Amino acid sequence: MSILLLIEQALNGLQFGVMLFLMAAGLTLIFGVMGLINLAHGSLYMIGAFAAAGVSALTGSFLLALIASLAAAAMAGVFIEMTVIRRLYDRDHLDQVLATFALILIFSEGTRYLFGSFPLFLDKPEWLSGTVMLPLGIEYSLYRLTLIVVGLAVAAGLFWMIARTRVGIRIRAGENDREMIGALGVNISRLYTQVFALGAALAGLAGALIGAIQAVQIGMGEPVLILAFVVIVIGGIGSIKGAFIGAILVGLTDTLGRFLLPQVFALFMDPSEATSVGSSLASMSIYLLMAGVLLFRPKGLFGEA
Amino acid sequence: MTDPVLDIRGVSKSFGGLKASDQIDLDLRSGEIHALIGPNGAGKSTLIAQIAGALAPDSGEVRFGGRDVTALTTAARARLGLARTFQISCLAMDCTVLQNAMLGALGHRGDVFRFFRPVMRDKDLVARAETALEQVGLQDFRRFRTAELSHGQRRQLEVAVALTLAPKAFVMDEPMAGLGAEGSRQLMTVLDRLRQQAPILLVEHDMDAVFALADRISVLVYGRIIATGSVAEIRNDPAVRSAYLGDEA
Amino acid sequence: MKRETILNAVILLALLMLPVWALFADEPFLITLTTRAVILAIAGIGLNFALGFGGLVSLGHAAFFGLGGYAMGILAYHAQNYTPMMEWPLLIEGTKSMPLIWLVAIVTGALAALVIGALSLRTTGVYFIMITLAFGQMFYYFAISWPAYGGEDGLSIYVRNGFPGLNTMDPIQFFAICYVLLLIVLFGTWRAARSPFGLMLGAARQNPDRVQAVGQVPYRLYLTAFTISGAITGLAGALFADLNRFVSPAMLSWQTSGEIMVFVILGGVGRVFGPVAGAALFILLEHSLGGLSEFWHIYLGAILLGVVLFARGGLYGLIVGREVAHD
Amino acid sequence: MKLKSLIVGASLAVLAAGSGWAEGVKVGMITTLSGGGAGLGIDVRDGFMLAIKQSGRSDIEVVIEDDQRKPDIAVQLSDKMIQSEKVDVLTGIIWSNLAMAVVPGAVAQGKFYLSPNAGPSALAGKGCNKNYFNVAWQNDNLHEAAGAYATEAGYKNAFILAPNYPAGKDALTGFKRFFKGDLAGEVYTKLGQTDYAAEIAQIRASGADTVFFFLPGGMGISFLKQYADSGVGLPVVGPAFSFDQGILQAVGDAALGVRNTSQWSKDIDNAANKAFVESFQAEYGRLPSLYASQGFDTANLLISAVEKADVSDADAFRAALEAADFASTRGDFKFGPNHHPVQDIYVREVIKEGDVYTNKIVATGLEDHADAYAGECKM
Repeated sequence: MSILLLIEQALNGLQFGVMLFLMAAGLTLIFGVMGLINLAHGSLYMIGAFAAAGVSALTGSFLLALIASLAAAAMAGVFIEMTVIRRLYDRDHLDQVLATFALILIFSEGTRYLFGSFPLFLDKPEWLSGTVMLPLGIEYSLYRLTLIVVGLAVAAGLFWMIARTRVGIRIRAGENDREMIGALGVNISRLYTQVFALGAALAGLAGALIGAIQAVQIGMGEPVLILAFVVIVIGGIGSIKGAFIGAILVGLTDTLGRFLLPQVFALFMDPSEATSVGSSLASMSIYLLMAGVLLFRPKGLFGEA
Repeated sequence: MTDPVLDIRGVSKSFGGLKASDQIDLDLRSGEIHALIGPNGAGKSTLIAQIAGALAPDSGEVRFGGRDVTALTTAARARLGLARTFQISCLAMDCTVLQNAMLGALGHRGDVFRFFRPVMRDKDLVARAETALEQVGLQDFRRFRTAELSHGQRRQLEVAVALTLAPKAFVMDEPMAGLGAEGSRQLMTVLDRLRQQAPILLVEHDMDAVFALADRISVLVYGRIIATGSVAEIRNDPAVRSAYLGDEA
Repeated sequence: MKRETILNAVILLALLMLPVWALFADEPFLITLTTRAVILAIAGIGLNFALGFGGLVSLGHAAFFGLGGYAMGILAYHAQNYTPMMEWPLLIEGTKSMPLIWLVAIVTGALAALVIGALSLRTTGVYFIMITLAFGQMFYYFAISWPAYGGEDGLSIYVRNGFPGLNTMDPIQFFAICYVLLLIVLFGTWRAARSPFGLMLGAARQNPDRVQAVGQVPYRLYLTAFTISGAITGLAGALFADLNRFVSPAMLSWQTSGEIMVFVILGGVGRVFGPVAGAALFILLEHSLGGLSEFWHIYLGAILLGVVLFARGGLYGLIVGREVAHD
Repeated sequence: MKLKSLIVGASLAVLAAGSGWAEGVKVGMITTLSGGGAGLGIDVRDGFMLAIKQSGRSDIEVVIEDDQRKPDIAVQLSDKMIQSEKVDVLTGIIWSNLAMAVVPGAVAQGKFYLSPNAGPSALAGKGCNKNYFNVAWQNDNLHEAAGAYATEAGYKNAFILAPNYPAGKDALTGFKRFFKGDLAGEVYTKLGQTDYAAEIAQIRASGADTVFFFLPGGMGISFLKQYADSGVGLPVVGPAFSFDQGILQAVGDAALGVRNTSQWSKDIDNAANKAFVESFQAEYGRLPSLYASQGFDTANLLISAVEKADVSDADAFRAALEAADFASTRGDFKFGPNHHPVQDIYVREVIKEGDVYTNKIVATGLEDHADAYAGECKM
């Protein structure tokens, strides 16, 4: 194993991590501000990917597809916030889990009703295809590199928005003290809808970006959803910074685990057996990471103790 | 004079730069009601939390019944006989009044991990709970759901639960808060009798109640005890007058 | 109080009469379907012990359900192939005897719940939900990739395990076994809910500070409840595997956890009989909606959403109302 | 909307068949019609029902139920079909794990089972049964053909990957059984994995000269898109599952030129196949897939047996099935001693016909190929 391969794998982990962050940021914001645990976040990711695939098929433009994904997911977000989610804010987590579980069923089968049972086609644009040469002679996919850059840019934008803008101040106020934002004369229910739409749009964007290099199909959201939950729990629920660190940690652990664990086992086992055992352990690695973090920090890395 | 039941020695606790408790010495002797007063933000709740075991002090020790309990949990202190009532009613709201009282009796008796015998048929527990309810005058409400009780009745129930623990000392955090005149009067009668059973450390805002009930008063301001003494001594203490009663007088 | 008792009786009677009628009407599948409802009800009762009585929202109960299933699968697999499970340090043989399998499933479920609970109960709220989910996922992926017992293909047991004096392959006899077990579990749970432990656990759910103030430790109460919950769910898993004569990692998936939770909610959280009503209702819905349309999950989702939003307390809450006092 | 009319069509066919039913045969079809993977079940069902409809027989009644891809639901449905619907023949299951849950119990109760897709090794070897017929393939077959093709094409150093579950392990074992070169790497991925960056980086670094993969469903789509994007560019070989009609359109250009192995292709030159492809397109408005052809063949096998024998005479009916006297879309078709197909397996290449991605046959991978487990089967 060369050091270059290790660096390339670390880049892959980073790319996976920043995309997870787009999902996790919305989840953690929604939890931080509204105290809501939203299982249907994965469905918004799926909606983003399907909208992008649909618009891309019609217009052939990837940028339009991305805009469509943002718009469709945000609209779906606003719609469910105003019809369903809003009624759940003052409920306990159990009700929230169940209601949003129900939303998953509705969204998944509804999408299947509209788009059929077969996966859809969505491809990255011509101008983002191919590979680039990075320093040290690493040949790396241009699209994945773009994902890293876009992901980091969105993360930076989000941090800036929360630290500097008026909406950001309200969001932070909402996290600390719900009565206070009411006292500040902020229209709480509008703020909540906005935050939800923002989270939904981020999930939709992630769905479209990832959809270009993965299968756009029913049920694509749930595996990502579970990973995103692992991310925000590791980072500390409600903390954007935690979500970012958690996402990178999970991305690296998963990618490097898949890569390194079989090789570690191969040192003292038959190769075929080692691949099998190593990859079994790798598929559990992020859950082990999460359990480990929670045992030492029951509120996550950046959660309020 | 006998050893104090509860003895707080040099307890300090800071949050960041804020000294919530600053070298606090306080004791509670048998047969007395010792009132702890002070303006909002003086650190009363922090002190109560440290006495009850919900917060660990940075330094100093809490002694109870002649033994150092600083390292013990809330539950362990409760089992030793330190009964606490809460500032905001802390009851199982979906249970009946009787069941809440039985919780105390059961917790005190200790045989919680029994899964088969219906608890309501446990005559001993029911009797203990009913005695306590009678003491606070809630015997007619035993079958009510706790959530249906009035604010004042919940305060009384808090005291009743504390009673079932057969405590050696009470720590009561603003039991009169939010009670009307009638409610306060009722509860005062109860507390007045109670001090014979076990001494009470009473944190209270209601000055009339404090002056009527307390044998001794300590005044807490900015995390420090600025005075301790009888009702008369405190009324006339110039430091107290300026720091605390000043704005009332 | 009265109405709840009547509803309990109606549900139990309906669950009993349906298969009996089916026996005479020669509709054996109806018996199988009812048996399924009965077994899922036991799983729901298991979860309800933690969720309803202890307020512990576990999204990882599929782990105990699946472990119970695998306890049955592995024991029967070895008995079926005449291979010992373990030869060293002590010889352990497989078995086809139901009571023995149940015992193993209960113990396995309890032990797993004890360990998972001991770790997970250090956290609360959403963290607890998620860490239980994570433990469930670990078991799931382990089962899929562990080749010894079939991995994702699962294990098929060709003949249902035996119970002394009964022919378990006969649907009505197997139903009788499950129904009696349901009654036992219900009775045990009903007593436990009214026991000293039940009282203290209920208080710990509503107000942990109160429990500490009376000298008890909530953590121990929660852990005990979680362990009992795991044991009951494990038993249900063994029965479920026996009903299907098959066990696979699907039993361990997080959707299974979600479904068990749905039974509890449909019926009514914290009601002893709630999960029984919920499981029966779920099977009924699955069966009637499934025939309605290929997209029946939409309707299921809508109904579930309706229950959560507008009918808090589930079926029991709807019919019985909010009466609680039970002395 | 399109789907809906299609369902109506299918149920009409059922009704039409049911009305005249006298002493015919009742078939229970358990297949995946909802949730992820529904596309495969729908294809099998449509292929099957097309054959029934074309036969014009009124003595075959088909009951169709959705297993949601859940083993316990599949078992429940099979109980229902056997106990309540009293079917004679079961069919339809797509996935090996569901087949393992249903088949042993069903055949133990004396029912016939015709598998239109899954062929787990346990049912081909020690667990074979006289009432179990596989009309598709034993799971290893296509992978074996891929191995044989890779050897023939002169590849010396293959990188192979599959998900970490039994079918994935069978796939790699099957490939290795017929591949004579070396392995540059062998990787098991997580079932349902969506990101393959780590694996692709390993492929790039491995020095392999070809890549074999078995990643069914969405996993294959994801892998191919990412592989094409990575610029690794080594030739890829795989079984037909990731290159089939249903999902090729979702993969797009990334699949072009890939060699894949299949026992069926829409350009197999025989009358039955031509008629099938044409009529399927006419009926459902899309090109048939591998799965549709398997459903179609399964139904025709059944019809051929019904024509010869009465299902109540199990031995005669079984003999009629064994004869496999029907015009298969694959050309020659016969059963081996373990009731699994002995058939040619082709190598196809992904091409673009106008706007549609599809396959054409470029070689024959293995001729008259049987499976490796037949010897273990004692019927």
